[in-house]
Amino acid sequence: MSSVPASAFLALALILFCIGLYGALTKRNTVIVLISIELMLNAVNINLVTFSKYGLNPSITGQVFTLFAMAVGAAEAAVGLAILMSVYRNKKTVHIDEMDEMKN
Amino acid sequence: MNLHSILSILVFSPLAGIVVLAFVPKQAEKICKLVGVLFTLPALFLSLAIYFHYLAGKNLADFSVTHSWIQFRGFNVQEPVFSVAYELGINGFQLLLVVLTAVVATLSAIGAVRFVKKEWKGYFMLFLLLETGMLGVFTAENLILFFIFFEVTLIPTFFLIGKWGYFEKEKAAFSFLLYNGFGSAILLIVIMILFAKTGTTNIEMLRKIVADPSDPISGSLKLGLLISLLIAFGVKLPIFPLHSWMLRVHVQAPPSVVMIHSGILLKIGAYGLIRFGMGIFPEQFKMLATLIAVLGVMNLLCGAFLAFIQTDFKMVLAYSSISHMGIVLMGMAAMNQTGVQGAIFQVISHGLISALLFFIVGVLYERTDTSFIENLGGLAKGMPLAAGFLLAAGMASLGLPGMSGFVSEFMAFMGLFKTLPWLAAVGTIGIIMTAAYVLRAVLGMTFGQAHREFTGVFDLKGVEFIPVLVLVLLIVLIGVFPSVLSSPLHSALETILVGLGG
Amino acid sequence: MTFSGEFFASMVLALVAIIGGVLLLNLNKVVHMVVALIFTFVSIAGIYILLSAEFVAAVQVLIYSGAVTIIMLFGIMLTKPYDESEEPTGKWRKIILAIGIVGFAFAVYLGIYNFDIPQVQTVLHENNTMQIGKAIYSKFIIPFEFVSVLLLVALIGAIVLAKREDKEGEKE
Amino acid sequence: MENAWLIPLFPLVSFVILLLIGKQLKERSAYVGILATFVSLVFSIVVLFQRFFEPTYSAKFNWLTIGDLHITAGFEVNQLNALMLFIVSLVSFLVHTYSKGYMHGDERFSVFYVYLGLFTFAMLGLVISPNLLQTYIFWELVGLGSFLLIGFYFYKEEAKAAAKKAFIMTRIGDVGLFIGMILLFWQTKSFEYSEIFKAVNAGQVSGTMITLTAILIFVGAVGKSGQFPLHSWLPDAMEGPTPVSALIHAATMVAAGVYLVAALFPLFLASKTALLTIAIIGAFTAIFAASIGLVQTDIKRVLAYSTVSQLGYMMFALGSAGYVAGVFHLMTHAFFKALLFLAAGSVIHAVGGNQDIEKMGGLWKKLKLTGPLFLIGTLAISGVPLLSGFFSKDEILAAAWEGGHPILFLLALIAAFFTAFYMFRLFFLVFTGEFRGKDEKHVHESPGSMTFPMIVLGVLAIVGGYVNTPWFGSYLGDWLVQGNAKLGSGHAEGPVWIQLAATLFSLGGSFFAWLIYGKRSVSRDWLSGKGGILHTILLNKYYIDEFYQMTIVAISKGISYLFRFIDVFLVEGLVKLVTSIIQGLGKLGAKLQSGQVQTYGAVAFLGLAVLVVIFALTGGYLR
Repeated sequence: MSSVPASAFLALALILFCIGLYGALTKRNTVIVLISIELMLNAVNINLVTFSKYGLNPSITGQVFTLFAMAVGAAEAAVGLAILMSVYRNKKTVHIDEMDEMKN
Repeated sequence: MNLHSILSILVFSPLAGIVVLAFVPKQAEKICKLVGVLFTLPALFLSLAIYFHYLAGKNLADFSVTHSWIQFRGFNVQEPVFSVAYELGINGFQLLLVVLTAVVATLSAIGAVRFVKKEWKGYFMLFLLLETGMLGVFTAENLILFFIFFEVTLIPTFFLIGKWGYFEKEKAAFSFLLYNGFGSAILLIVIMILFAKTGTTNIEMLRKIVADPSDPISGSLKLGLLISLLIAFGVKLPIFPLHSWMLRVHVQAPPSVVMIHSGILLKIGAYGLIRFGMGIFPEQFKMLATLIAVLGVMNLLCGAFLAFIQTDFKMVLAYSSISHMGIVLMGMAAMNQTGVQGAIFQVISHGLISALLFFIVGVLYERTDTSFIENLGGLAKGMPLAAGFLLAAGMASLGLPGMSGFVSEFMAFMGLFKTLPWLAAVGTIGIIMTAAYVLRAVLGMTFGQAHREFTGVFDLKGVEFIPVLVLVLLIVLIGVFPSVLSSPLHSALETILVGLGG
Repeated sequence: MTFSGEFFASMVLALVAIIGGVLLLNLNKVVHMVVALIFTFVSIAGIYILLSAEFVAAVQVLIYSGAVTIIMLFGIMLTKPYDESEEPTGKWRKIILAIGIVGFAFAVYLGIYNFDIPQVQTVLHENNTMQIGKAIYSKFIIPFEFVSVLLLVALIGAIVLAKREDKEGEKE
Repeated sequence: MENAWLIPLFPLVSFVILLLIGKQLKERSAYVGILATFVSLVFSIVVLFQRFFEPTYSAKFNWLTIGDLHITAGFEVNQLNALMLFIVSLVSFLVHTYSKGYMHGDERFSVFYVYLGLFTFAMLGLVISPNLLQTYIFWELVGLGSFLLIGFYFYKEEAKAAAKKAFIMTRIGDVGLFIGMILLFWQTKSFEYSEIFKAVNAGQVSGTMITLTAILIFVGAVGKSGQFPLHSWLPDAMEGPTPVSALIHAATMVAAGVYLVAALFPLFLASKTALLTIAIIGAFTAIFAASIGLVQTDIKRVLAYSTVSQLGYMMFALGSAGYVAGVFHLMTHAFFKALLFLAAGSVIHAVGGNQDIEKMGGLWKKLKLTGPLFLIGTLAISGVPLLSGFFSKDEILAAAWEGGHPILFLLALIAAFFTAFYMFRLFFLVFTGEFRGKDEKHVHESPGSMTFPMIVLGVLAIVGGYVNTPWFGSYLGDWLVQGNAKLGSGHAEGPVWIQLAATLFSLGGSFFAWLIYGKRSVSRDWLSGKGGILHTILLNKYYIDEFYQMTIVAISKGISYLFRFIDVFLVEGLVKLVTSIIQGLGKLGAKLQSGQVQTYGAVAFLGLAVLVVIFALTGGYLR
């Protein structure tokens, strides 16, 4: 039995998620925004793993899911950066507030 | 042929024309026109056939048709089933409007042969769709079906105005769509509330349910629904502050479309108010009668006074339509048989008269490229026949006895004089103003010295005579023998007025 | 609650992860931020071990601390001639967002606070990798294949996107 | 009499035929029109004679059904109708004949006959109508005929304006009739004259209602008969061809107002106020129009004001309860005024279209036939003894004396003086002295088709009065009131001095005119010099037209512009407001669509956060 309560891990995940969220919504540098999103993904992964151990029906599924999420996250990071590169080539900027091609 | 299928054939026969047109090459101008005109004829013949059947003593109820169509219910199995049936039917009032529609549509198609200068294929396809919509509106026995047909009339009209109109056609088309969309949105809300509260959209059933003392709708809700209907159909009619879209349409749309628009589409407003407003909510209608009468007098006077100072003949006609619709409202507000019959007469008579006037305007515009009164002075010299018919139409419009306008005006006023004499007396100023503006416009265009030389101006000829003569003859026929209209109306009016208790 | 090594370890790891996150937000230089991020990722891997997920922890170190961080560094290097992250976005937005996030956190924390599920003895830590392998190749075989397809698509997509279009320009 | 309904149909047939093939017939159209009206005339004479010996005949059928209300149409031949049928068909036949010569050479010759046919049909229909609604229908149709014929020379701006004015001014009156008719209907539940009288006599209608409806109906008559204040269209209507003036604006249509009052006389009798109103308006119009007629220089306008004045006389007679006097004068007036107009037309024809009497003169020698006929008409209208006008005018004055309005009686006498004066002024200026126009050589007598109707009318203008005289018996009067004692006696008994006074006044007027214009012993400037301002006022017709222009026309224009202001600024403004609000909202929305992905995310998240917090605080998932 573990001496650490599940809530502690969940709280950690929450804090990390909030930090990531704040970063994603306030930072101007697109790279940092992407990093923040990775952070949020990680926070979610912590939750998944926590529930895989402390959940109502503990099972390995949570960990498998974490792996999938990681795969997706990695893919996302790669594609995101590729898009960033492409944008940067065209607009010479990485500032997210200057990327307003969707305007109007 | 089975009597029950006649109405469906009548309503959907123009669609066959669309199918045929689809196979006609775009450039084949003559064929497009021919097909377009030809496929308005089945509806015309069928509607006339029904009319003569009726005169021969057949029961109109034999023509009604019902098929189950849509059914649904909530998640809970115990909830009642909501069903919408495909129901077409016809009574005397609807019959007259169907005949009017068929006649004006055919004549407008003939007019289009002359007035439409491009893309005949598209024009006639939209036009036939529009005709189906109009016929459907007047035969639907079910609010949902009515609404669908109502919307079917909107879309083709939008394109017909927007594509084949004059200089500001896009603007006119958009304001047409916006106002009417607004109106039909309100209409839809009313229909949905009625549907949800009563579980049916059949007009007869609704009338019975609402008339039943234990009906599920509270009095204030009914009043609200009626006011909403008044606004929804008031946009269409149009009632005075809601009219500005209609001016633009009348000025910008091509003449053949205005014939339809002014002749029939506006009448949907009056039809709706009489059939649904007065038919379903008689009690509440009674409460609003004075308001409606005031609105009617407002319409009559504002339209007449505004028509008096217009410089464009089309604008004069547009305001005159507003003015004449005021008479419809006044007749309705009278809430007695005389007034309501007058209102219906006015609906039909104005349909014919405005179709005639706009046809002539179209002819004049085609020849002279202008519809400004000032520019047209002295036309009687170059185009005596057109001028003569214009004068005849103007006389019909100002309510000269012996023509249809008088009978309707007379009855509407007579009805209102019984219930609200003072308001009616104020309204009579409108009669004088009508004479003033009609004469000012018509004489300004035809009499006097020709202000400028028109090159290539020639009088009415060929196919143009058909609409003009048919319309003039119908107008005179109704004026001289009003019973051609009043006898079919008799029983239809009885049912409406039963609810009014008198 | 006993002051066990497990508890201590988890506290330290959590603290490092949070500090890393906070530093991520507050450091000025982007490269420094990435370093802070590595701290966070590694300590999260530690947390995974505490949660009897050794394989996941290993993957975390490999993918996040390794691959993703490197990609990010490349991204920073390729895009950023200047280093400082400049004047950040509006003050008010930050404040409002902070309030919103705190509120959100509070609401979620209420749920966490009330999280009270009896612990069940698990066998996750025994042959963890084998369990995962069995699950993936039996129960989750189809999602797994999808993930491989996804990775392939991402790979190609990233190449296509990032590829310079100069050549096409030269041709024309 | 059963076939009296055919009488209006002949002109209708002529109208339809000429409308369809008039272009091909050209001037032969005249024969169609003349034949049709001649048949009508024959029928009318037959009906008139039958009516002497048979009772009133009427027939009707259902015209329009409104619920339980059955509105009927039909026809009726009573004394008044029969007489009117005769007058109308006679004058109209004569005018049809006359026009053949007068309109010769006009390119719209057949159109003229089309209009004449329409008018004759409507007028004959009007006089056999047994109910108010039908009367109203034909009432408007004669208005249409009049309008068309006034505007016959459509290319002339004056004709256009005159036609418009005629239509609109009579329409103002018609609306009165319209309202009165409907109000009366709801009171009596019928448009039938007989039913209305029954209801009125039975006291089913309240007194105020009777007065109100009677006055409203009288307003209709005022419009049609050119009574003050709706008189000014009638002189302007002289823009039409002269035969039209004779037919419509002298003999028939304008008399329709008088006819209407006569036809509804029992209704008017039931209200003292209404009668008094009629009498006052009639007497005032008589003297008012006569005074204007004193100074006009257009031959047709003088006659037009004379017509207005004479119509005022008739109204005055009816208003004084002199039913017979009014109808009698209506008849004699139809003869001599039509004669005068036709003669005037002949004069105009002779001098080549000129209508200014200052440019005529000395025509007596040239126009051997027209001159004496014009003199007969002048004598008749002036009330010189032994001609028809004398008897009818005398009848009116006697009725007025009986009716007991001494002031109005005096007015009528003065009007008689004026009448004699201006008519002789006209006669002397046109026919005596030297020719003052150009082109004297071209002056010629009119062709036979024009002189024949004048001769017929001339004879009638002399003998027409003998059907109802104080000396030989009042046949007409007795016949008219036969079977209806309420209409009053067949003959108004007045003291002998009235006859003498009337004769004196009219002879005085004639003599005075002779002094000035015939013998020229008094300078022509005597009047205009003395009463310079008065003369100007009269010449400008009391500035009534200008007054209307400045008030009614200006007011309705003003209202129109007010409405336009409302329409453009308020309604459109409101619409603009609504659209701009919606557009503003749209713009706001577009602004929010800044393309800032981050902002989108922030807003979306904040929304979520708010929801979650609310959810948490309300206890959502904790429950």
